[in-house]
Amino acid sequence: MDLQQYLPVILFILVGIGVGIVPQVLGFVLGPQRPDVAKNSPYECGFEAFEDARMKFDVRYYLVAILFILFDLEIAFLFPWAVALKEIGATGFWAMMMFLTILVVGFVYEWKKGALDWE
Amino acid sequence: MGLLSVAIWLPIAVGAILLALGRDDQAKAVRWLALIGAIASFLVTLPLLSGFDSGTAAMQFVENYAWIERFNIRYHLGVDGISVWFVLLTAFITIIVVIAAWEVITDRVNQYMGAFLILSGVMVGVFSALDGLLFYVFFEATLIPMYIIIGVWGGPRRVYAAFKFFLYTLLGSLLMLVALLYLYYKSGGSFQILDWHKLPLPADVQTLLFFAFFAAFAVKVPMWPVHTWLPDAHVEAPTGGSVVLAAIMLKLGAYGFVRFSMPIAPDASHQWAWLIVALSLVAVIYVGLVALVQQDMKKLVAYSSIAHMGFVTLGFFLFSELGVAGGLVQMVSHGFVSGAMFLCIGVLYDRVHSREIKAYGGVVNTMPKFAAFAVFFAMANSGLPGTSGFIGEWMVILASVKFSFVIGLLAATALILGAAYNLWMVKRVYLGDIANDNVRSLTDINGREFLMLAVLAIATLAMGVYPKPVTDVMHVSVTELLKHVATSKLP
Amino acid sequence: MLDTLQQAGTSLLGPTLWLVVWSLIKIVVVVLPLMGCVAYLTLWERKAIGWTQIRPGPNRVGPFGLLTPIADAVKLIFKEIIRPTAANKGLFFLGPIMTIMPALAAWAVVPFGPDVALANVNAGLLFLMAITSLEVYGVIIAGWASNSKYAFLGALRASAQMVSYEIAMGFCFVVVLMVSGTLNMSEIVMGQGKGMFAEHGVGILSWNWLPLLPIFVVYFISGLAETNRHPFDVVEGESEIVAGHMIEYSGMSFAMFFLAEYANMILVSTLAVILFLGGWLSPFAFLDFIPGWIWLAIKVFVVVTMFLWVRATFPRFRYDQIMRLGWKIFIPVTLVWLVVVGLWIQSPWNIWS
Amino acid sequence: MLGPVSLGHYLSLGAVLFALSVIGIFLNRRNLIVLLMAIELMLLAVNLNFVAFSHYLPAVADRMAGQVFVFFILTVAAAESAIGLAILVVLFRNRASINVDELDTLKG
Amino acid sequence: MIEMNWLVIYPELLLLVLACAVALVDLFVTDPKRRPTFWLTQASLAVVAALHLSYVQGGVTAYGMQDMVVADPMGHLLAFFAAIAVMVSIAYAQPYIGPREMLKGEFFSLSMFSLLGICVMVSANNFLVVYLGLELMSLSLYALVALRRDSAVATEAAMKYFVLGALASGFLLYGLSMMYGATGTLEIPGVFDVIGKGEANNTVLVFGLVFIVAGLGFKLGAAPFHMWVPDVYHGAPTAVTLLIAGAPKLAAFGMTIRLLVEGMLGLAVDWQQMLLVMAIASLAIGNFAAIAQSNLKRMLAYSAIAQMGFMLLALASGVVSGNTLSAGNAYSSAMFYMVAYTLTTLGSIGLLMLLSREGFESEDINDLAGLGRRAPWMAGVMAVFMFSLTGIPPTVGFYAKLAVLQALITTNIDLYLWIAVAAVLLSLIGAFYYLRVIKVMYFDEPPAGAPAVSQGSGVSALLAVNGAAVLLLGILPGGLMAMCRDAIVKALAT
Repeated sequence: MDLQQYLPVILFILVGIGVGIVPQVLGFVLGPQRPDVAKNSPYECGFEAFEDARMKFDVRYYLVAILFILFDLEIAFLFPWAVALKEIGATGFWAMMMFLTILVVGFVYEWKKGALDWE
Repeated sequence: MGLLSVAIWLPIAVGAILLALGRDDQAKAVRWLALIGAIASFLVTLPLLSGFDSGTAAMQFVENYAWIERFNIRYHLGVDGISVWFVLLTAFITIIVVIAAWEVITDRVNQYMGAFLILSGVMVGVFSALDGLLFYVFFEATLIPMYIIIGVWGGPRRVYAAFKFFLYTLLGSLLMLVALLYLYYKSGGSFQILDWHKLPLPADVQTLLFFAFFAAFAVKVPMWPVHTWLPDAHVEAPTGGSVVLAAIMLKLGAYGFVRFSMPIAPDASHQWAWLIVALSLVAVIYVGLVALVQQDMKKLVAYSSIAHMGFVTLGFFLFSELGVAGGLVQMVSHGFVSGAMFLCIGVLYDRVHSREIKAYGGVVNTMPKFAAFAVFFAMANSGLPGTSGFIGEWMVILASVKFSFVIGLLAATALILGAAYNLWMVKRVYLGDIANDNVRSLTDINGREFLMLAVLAIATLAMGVYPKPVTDVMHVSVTELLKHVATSKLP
Repeated sequence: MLDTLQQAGTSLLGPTLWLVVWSLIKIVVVVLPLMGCVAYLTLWERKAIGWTQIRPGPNRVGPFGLLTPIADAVKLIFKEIIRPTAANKGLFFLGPIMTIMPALAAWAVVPFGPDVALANVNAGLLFLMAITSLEVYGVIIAGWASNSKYAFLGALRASAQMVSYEIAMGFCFVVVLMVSGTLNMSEIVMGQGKGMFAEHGVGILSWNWLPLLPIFVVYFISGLAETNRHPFDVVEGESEIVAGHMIEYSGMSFAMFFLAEYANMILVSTLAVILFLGGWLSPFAFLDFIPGWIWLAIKVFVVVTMFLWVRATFPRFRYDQIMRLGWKIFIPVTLVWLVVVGLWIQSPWNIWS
Repeated sequence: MLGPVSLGHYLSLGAVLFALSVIGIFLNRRNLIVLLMAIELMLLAVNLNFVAFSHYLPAVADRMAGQVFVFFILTVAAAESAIGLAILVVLFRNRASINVDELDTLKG
Repeated sequence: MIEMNWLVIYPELLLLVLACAVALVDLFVTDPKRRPTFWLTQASLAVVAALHLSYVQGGVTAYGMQDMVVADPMGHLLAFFAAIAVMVSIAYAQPYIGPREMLKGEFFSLSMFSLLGICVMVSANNFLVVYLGLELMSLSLYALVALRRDSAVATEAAMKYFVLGALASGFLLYGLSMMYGATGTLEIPGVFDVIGKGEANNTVLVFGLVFIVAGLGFKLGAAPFHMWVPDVYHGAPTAVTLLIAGAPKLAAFGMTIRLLVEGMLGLAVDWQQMLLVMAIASLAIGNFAAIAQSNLKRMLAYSAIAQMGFMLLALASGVVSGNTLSAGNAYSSAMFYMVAYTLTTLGSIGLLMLLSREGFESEDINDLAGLGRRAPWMAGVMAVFMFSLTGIPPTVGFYAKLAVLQALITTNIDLYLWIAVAAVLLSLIGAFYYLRVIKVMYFDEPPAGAPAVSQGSGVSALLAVNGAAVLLLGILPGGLMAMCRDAIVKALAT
């Protein structure tokens, strides 16, 4: 396995992080630093923030997160299958169709249960 | 279906029907059905005796079918000269119990009657099982109805007594189960008791087996010092429960010694006979003394039962025909007598609701018929010649004198002690002046009570005057047993 | 010339170190123009929208306003970076980094021509998916670290939207993979150069966009949503939650988010070009003389301009409409097309053998 | 520097991760989310083992099986965390707390 | 072409399709009582059970799905019993879940999916399949426990179950990875071969084995891995407790056989010791802790721990000094024990549900007070279950204990003999708390104003049948024993 090809990838990630850090540091160095209480308080349309911002939020966001995990994994399964589709032939295709059928059953179930409705 | 099967399953079936269908508002029908069932079950057992061939030690009325093939467990029934008596006794006592409960039990009659009928069938099963596991199944199954009987219809401390009864006896029998399974393994996959009798076993194994069986049977008999459940159970149990407990259930233990311990581990039996004899003597003397100081009539009879059962085990482990036969006769006799004693107490209790000796005095004045019976049974209990109690005790004492004078002497003290506590009780309860208003308002026994006491009295007398049929039937089997026990089984 | 440079470098630094240095050089060669593109994309956006709305757009700094991006950058550098008292300082700093890093690092596997890529890895598309998924972290971290309700809600909305459309996008990738049979980006492009039409000189009809038209459409729209562009920009909807998860940021920190958004836009466009529009291939055989990278640039420019066009044209979606579109329309459509393509490949009329 | 990376290194890393996650589950008394993360970590440790084994096993062995297993573990891990999160949410709605120490209604 | 042999997994496929169908059909059911769902579920389960039974009678061992799956009588028999157990559980649960906001389609479909997991698990021929089946079952059960979303206790129980269950899976997986590393294969027969040849590194094997046994211990609920059992039994809605206490035990048994016996019989010396320790610990902890409980569900949980301990004794006595002659005997005894236990436990928990009413959970032992008077039938049935759990003849529980003790004694090793004695004594302690239930039912007076127990419904009829089965199998256990024996022998033969 030729892992050398991945060296630029790693480097690029590091460079990306660098690109994230350097301008911010530059901003700190070059920009003015005149903090005051009003400026440093959280933005709240001009009101004083009267409670912690880490509040309860709609459970639907959790639902989306959970559904995402599952569907994303289905995709992770589909990836190698799709790549190898031409080699594994009809058997492979139909096996995945069974898999997808079950996925669709789940999908229909969610749909009917209203998990996909936002309001 | 053989005779024995009918004797087992008929009462169980009737009992099950009573449990399933009976309701409290049909108490009358329930009672009659129970009585019919009990009598029918008893009638079924009569041909066992009439058709019995007392010339052979082999098992008779044998039924032998495969039951659980996986473990080669068989539905194997049969009786010999020893067990046939207990089958009859069981069926007989059940009738008495049903009659005794006739008016007394008003609460959940169907369950009460059902439990007793089922218990009766199961106990017949214990006496006639020839398959070790079948024996165990019946042996354990007796616990369930008795537990319920004590717990539901018992006295104030019934829960304690029921638990104690159950756990004590379960402990012993579980150890026996281990022994049975070991024998099964040793015999190459057979649960047949008769096969086990032929099985050669090394000494240490015999000892272990002997003690495993001892754990089960000694508790059941009960022998000193594992007897403590019995007074509690007796005191708390309803009259019928006490009767069955004393008359039959204790015999299960003694029967176990004859059927299992002695023939399967003869060498160990000889080796440890001194222990049994010693414990039996303790039971006879010490427990006799304890009985002397009891204030509660039921407790007194309970302790006297322990003392009498001590005679039985003593007789068995002298390994003489006289001793063994004496023990067996004592067992049968005790079945009548102790049952009758408890019935007498029940009669009083039903009227006064007290079992304290102090609560009575001069009962003879108000209940002359009853007092006659009561005094008679007390005499029988103390071994008065002419009653069945005398025969058994006499045979055992004779055997022990033959064996060793000291033992004989000690055993004989039981007669004195027995006379003492029985007569003293008679004096305090029945004789003398009327002690209080309770006694004054007593009414004499009615026809039903008279009937059951009379039947028992006749049986006691008959056996006391002419015990020969009993011993005749036993004779061959006992000889065979002793012959077997005398041969060493060391490989 | 490159060869001599290579040799000199190897002898000077040793093979391992030189490889690192050489890669860094290549990365810089990619990153700098990219930054330039991003900068001028902002200008182009303002101009394009201006023209759409029949106004001149920025025209003060430099000729035609051409120096506006430079001026913007200089201004941002000298702005104060506010760090809210309630914020979680470390995460607050990390947020922009996590946003810009994936937007850049994804370019490592993008091919600019046949085998012209920083890393021509065999799992290119997989890497792309993985690295772009990290984008969500930047959003979430920024929103959480700010400790402000607007930022928090904005982050939640943004992440929910992004992950929702990521699924549709993932299915699109899968379909492309089915027909190309490889995860290597270069080979995906090459695969589009074959086929009946390509042999007759009209390669444009052999590209994936035609047989996979629904997928292409879904991909493009998902791309809009993934980059939080109009009409899917509720996360920073001014009227509701102001600037969304970026609300507490200022100066260069804020610029990072902006950079990332535009870099992502270009990335998504480039991907669209590579996956569906034949990458560096020329649409007609007679135009083959034009170099591949120019074709790539043209195509990317066209797609990016479509992003702007969409922004200029459509009103903003409501949030529930966005989620419905993603889950209830795109996923079923892609699933169905996935099956159709699968059957197509199994059938005798398979055009990708 | 450290010599070539061997199977032992991978296994040690796997063991360390596994131990960390077990410790995380048993010693963490504060946050249920950490618990869920520890579980994920545990599965990852196992994955590492499988991948390492499948790489270093001799050719006669079924080397592909390990990697396939990893794939399935990943999927199951996702399903597991989905369920775990869902349970966490309902628990939080009932208790308004995800403190491990406060899960003490069931005792006796 | 790859040999798939679909016929082998035909029942599982059918179950899958039907489970999906139930999940989908329920979406369109408008009946608030969910009768169509209920009956469809029951019919499906009946079909699946019948199918499994027919395979059992076929008595053939077949491999399929590239040898990933084995269809032998043992697997089918366990699956059959599991299907019946789930059927019975659902039937008991039907009136209970209605007033408790649990009468949703999920209850049915999740039950079916957990059954599917069980079926997959017991017919696995590959570590991977074992794991997948296990997770399918466990995940469904986690969700079921949390099905009552407004109950703080239930959700807490769900969380505990989830965390400890996942931990158990992690342990199991870690062990499996070590096995894979040592043997180079995931196929159970392959592992068996490699261990048999002695080519594998023994240290790695035993190291992995420790983790596998620990994981199995968790799933079986044996001490010292039993912590979850009382909390989950107690906290879960009773209907779900029933589902957890029934079929999954069979599955855990099947998994143990597949992994330890079919895969690692060569390491029997090692794992038998571990099982023995676990068994004795379970017996001791389960029995002693149960005495102190006043909550009936909790008591049954500790009782379950103790019962598992007893079952493990049989599993630990299969290989005697390197000789596998008695293995069939030992393992079939364990299997019989499991089946008997499941049958009994289904009834006892089912009865609790019947006694519960809307807004009232019959959980405390004292809630049963005077049941013998209030509902003689129910009390009688419960008494039968309690006697069976104690191991008193003539109930099936006795033969279960008998079979296990017999397996122990047949080894004829002194240690095992004494362990048999110890086990017997510990189960005597168990008798105490079972008897207490009967005492409360029969000896105690019903509390003033105790409501009448609804009788005459289909559920009480089913309970009576369940009780009758416990009794009837107590009188004639031969058939079931033979079935178990046959199944195990055939499983071992391959």
